[in-house]
Amino acid sequence: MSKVILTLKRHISAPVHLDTLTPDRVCGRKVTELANEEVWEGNRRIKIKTLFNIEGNIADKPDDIALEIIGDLSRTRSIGYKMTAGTLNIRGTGGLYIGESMSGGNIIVEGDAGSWLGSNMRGGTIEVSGKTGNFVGAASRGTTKGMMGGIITLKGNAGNEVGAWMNSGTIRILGNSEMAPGIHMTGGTIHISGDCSGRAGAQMKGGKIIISGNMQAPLPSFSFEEIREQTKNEKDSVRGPFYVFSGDNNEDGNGKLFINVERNSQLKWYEKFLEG
Amino acid sequence: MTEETIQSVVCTVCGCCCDHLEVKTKDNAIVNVKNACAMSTSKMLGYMNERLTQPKIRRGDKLSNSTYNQAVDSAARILAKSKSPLLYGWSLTSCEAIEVGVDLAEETGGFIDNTTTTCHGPTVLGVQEIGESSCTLGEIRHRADLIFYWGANPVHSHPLHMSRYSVLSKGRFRKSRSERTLIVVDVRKTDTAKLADVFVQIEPNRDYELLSAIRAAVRGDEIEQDEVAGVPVERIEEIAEKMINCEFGALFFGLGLTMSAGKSVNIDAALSLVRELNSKTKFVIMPMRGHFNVNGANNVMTWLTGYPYAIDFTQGYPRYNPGETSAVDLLAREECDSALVVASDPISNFPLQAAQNLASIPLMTIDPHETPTTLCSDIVFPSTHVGIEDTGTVYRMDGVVLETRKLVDPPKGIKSDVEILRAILKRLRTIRRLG
Amino acid sequence: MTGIQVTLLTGRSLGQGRAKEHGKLSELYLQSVACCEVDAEDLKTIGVTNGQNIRITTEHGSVVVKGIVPTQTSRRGIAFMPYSLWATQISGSDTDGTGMPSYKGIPSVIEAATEEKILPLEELVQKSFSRKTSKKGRK
Amino acid sequence: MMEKELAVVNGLVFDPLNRIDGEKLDIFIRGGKIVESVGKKARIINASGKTVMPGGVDIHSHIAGSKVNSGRLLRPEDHRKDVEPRTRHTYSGVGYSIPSTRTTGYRYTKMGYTTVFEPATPPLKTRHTHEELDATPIIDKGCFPLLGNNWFIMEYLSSGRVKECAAYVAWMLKATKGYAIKIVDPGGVELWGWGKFLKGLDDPIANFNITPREIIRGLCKVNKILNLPHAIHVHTNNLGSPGNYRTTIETMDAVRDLADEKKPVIHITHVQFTGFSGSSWLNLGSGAPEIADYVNKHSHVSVDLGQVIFGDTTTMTADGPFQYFLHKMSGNKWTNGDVEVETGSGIVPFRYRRSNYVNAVQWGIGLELALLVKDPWRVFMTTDHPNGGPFTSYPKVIAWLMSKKAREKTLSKINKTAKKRLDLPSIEREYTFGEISTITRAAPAESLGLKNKGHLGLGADADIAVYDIDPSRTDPEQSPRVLRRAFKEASYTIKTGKVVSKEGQIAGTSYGETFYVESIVSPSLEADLLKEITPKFKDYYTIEMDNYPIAESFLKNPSRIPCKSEV
Repeated sequence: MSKVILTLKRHISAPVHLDTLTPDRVCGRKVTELANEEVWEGNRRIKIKTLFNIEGNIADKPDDIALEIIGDLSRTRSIGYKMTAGTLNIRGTGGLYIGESMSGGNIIVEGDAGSWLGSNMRGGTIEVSGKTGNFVGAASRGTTKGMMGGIITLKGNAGNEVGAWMNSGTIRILGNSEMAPGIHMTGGTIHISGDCSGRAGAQMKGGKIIISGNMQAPLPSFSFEEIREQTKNEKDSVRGPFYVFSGDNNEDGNGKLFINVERNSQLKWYEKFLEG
Repeated sequence: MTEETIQSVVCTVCGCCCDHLEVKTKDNAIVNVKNACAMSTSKMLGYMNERLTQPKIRRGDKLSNSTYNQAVDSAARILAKSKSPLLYGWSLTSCEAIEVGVDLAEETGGFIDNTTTTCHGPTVLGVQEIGESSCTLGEIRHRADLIFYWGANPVHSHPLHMSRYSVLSKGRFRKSRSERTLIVVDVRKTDTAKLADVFVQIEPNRDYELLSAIRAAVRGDEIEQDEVAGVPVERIEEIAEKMINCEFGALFFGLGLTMSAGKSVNIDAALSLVRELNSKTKFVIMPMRGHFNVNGANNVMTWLTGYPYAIDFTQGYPRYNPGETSAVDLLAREECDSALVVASDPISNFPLQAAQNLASIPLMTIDPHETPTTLCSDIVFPSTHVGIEDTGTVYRMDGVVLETRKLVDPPKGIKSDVEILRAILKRLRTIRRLG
Repeated sequence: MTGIQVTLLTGRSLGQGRAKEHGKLSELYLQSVACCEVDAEDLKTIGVTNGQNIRITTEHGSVVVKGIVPTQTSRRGIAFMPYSLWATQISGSDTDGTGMPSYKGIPSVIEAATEEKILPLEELVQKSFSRKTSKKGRK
Repeated sequence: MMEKELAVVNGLVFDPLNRIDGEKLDIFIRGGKIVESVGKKARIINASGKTVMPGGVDIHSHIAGSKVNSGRLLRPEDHRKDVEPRTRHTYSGVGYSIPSTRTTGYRYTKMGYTTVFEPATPPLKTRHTHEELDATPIIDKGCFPLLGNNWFIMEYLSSGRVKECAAYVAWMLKATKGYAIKIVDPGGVELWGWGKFLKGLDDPIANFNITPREIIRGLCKVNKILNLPHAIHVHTNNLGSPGNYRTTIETMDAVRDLADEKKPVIHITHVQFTGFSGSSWLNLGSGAPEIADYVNKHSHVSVDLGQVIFGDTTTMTADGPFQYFLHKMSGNKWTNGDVEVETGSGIVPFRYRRSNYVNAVQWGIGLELALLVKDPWRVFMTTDHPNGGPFTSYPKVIAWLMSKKAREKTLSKINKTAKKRLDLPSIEREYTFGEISTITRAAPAESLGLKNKGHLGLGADADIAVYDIDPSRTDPEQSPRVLRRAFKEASYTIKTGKVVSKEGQIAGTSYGETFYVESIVSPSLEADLLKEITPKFKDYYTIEMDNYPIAESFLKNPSRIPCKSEV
């Protein structure tokens, strides 16, 4: 196992694209080679060493590499792009598109992360300790397949449209979610431990959304089915009880929406549909 | 003393681009305007107010007079130095100017965005997911028997829209108001709502819920809730009936939909509803574009780069992702190191934090008038008025293209946006060549 | 006198549309846009009569404008401001990843400000963008 | 700055219009034209062992206008996978199936194409089309106004006023700076204005008391009256529905009696899409043999292929109802754009799959047509870009036409049932270099009546493509890959006497001409016309009549082609 630590040594004032910083792309190289590699800062090509102090050594196999990037990276883009193996640890504030299109390996963000985290993700795991922006595990503009595999765990709150066009895989949000998680989703599972601002599963065709916290109301295009004591998120079971809705009927959807019973007394009236 | 009356003048205020104005000029000044709305008249008669008369460059705390050559040179030098410049505005100028603007953005390796970003940007994002069943305004005038204004208040924002193109117009198959039904959906009973056959007052930020409820009703699905967004389900079902049973329906929507919670998601729902309706009848949808050439800005940028706004040239080819590459986000994240504003007033229009960042970087502005943005600029270029002092191509909200007319000469020595932008581009290329 | 919670909408008004064409430094513009339409009942609750000044505060900022009873019927709890520099003083820059800030449906508090004055455009620019006068890292 | 003199020497020249079929010849250029000889100082391009052809002429490719741009706007995902960074000599841009305007010009140039026609422009929005054509570098171009659902025209023809109709069309072509009469789903698009569908050639069009057949015949007569250089350019009714090959044959036959000796009077475009036999998607078959048979027996018709290319593309036509149908069938996103008084349009992204029965049959229909139509002067190579596939796939089509082996390779990968139902496997014919030069240059140029295009005779425009392939040494049958590589990227592309690209490197951004026709009708007739349409115009359109016509000065490099009408 080899560890490479990149520590940001100056303020970033323009978008910096770090899509080449993944274990698979740096493996087998000397640290000096990596240091002299060029990336975009705004419209300029700059050497990585002008941004970061680099220490450690680089193994030959991606799986053996642990990349650690430290600093305020909020103006960076695409760290972990198309990553296939190894681990990548971001300490500080992560930027946009962390782990976009990744298919393997692990990314850990110790801090906040920007929007489009894990967009088009195919496999691997991403974990964020702080809060995350919008479009987690979403699809790129115009496409209809977002996250297609892997596991994303957000320990803090998440923004809007988590899992937009999600096709498979798992997203866990331990905090709250803003509007429209699982919009257009066709498969996979989203579990929100906290509250959701609304519109969960908007235009969803398939897949499963579990809300253990509060959500004012499901969309009018969802129909109430039953109350269930518990459900599953992948293997591990999630305790309810839950109001179970199916939808989005507007898309002939057979997605499932689970909303915690105890935390949502305002939905009690749905129980009238249970009689008879 | 020379008097002239000019017919079929194209108005350059809102997205209606009315082209039936009659303008009387006398000694190179506009003295009278016919057929125009209040906004248009105000512009036609007030276009000389608060004009910038000379290029200015900031020295210390003050903007002091300069020349076009000096201003062009300083601007080109700032752009040449910039790692991440933002070129913003474009919806109040001609397509000819916008084309030069895109080349300038590519040459500088910067970002170029137009005012779509803060008006119908979400509409574009919705269209890119769903598509759009639309048409030119004449189709609606001739055929529509059911017309919606949703989150739009044309009486105030597009004063002649109803009489020229929609509910109050006379078409081949719809002769009078009585042959059309007008439904207005808004959070307030606006002056437009007062003219409606049906007014639906909706709770703020609940448009998506109402749209999906109507779609469910159109599909004949049962809605379990008794009311949605403050509207009783019976009412929703009535509306759905009207939509299904019309011969030709048209849904116009405004910023009430694009700016409310959900933004692009609301548009997504509206586009999906209208698409759904086409399996039952004929239905079209159209955004009420605000500025007279914002649609032109979208079109020019699209044919040159593939994308209608929020374009990133920093890596030498067009990238696009509103939310990342759009003006307000770039400024809010403090990612730009200079800005060129053309025919727009972002200091007034952008939220405080974004505007403050804009004011804190080298700011260059091309505009006919003094505005808060010119007050905050380091370099100011006075320019001519397209459609008054200069010709130029503009795109109506439905994509119909018009060539505006030159009515009077510009103030002496004042250059057009095209001339100024070409000069900056030329100077920039020279600076680059000399390295 | 304490304030009340309202939902703030900003948007186009004919007056604003006309005045912006007339000139943004003009008195007409100030009169047409440095104002906020509030339901008559709500105005009464905060102890303001039609035409007196009110302060609007959101999580993004605070501004003083004239409180007026709308010509276009409103309803309680909803306030409307024409697009303008005064309105953007209290709107936020978060676009939810769409590029579009939230100009409508902003939770705000309105309160009486009958003693405070409305900043005219140039003063407001000075106040909000004074950093301009000392652009660091340049010249 | 045009190079003074140029000589392309020792190339093997294929110039069908001048009956030159692979002879080793030198070609001399001065002032952008082909000349007898040049001086000593002329720049020499050694083309020995290479193939020399006139610059390619594309008679039907959707490259500019409101519909194309709506397609670009609709598909960020299409651009993202295919970007063109800027270079010292070129602007940046994007592909893939709907390239930005500059990329379009550059990519055609690299392939050795120098003239391209946008075949469907809504007259009311043609200002937009010209703006995009003017932003498309290097190539010459032109556009065909959509006139098959126009209210004025339907009214003139339903009351039998062909002469007045001709005057109106002449005015239209002048007002829009258009080149030919385009007819799309005649009458059907007007019905689509009400969300309704039209079936047969003799269905009456609601509110207009006319049938598609009458519209086609009427405009065919108008075309002859005005002596327009190209025939009526027709996208038939029922496009994309099983059994529509009959509609295609009926449409061709509807104007048989209007035939004239000189040249075809009707052009059926992207005939693949209207060459379906069978009664449903399940028993869909190829109507190519029947259509080819009719074309072989009747000289009044020409066709172009609309060849399908397997892969992702963006379909876009003025045929609103068809595009809606395609959206329902595919579930893909859909944009519709009806245009008052005149026409409509629709856009749907689409992926043609080898494994898909219908798509595989479509692929076969295009090639069968090309191979079964005997006279290469009346069948032109197109993919109806981007409807069948992007124009950048032309080299593939050339390889399929020239090499049975290439066809068999693809046949072995397509849907098995489709393969069984197609005649294609049993067709032996292989196109020669001369025939390829015919269907990609000479014939389309002749069909468009472009006297100085599509050949290398004295006085012709010096638009030349030099391809790195030696017909005397390569057996096309055996080497499809060599063919594809050669035609993908010309060694040299010369436009009006200037080398504009060399081995895929674009020399710079210049702009070609835009052709439009002006058929002059008698002043009195035109005066009467204006008197009649002026008041109607106000009722019909939402813009003023003064603002409708496009001034010649609006175009970057207009090139007027006058013709004398008979009225």
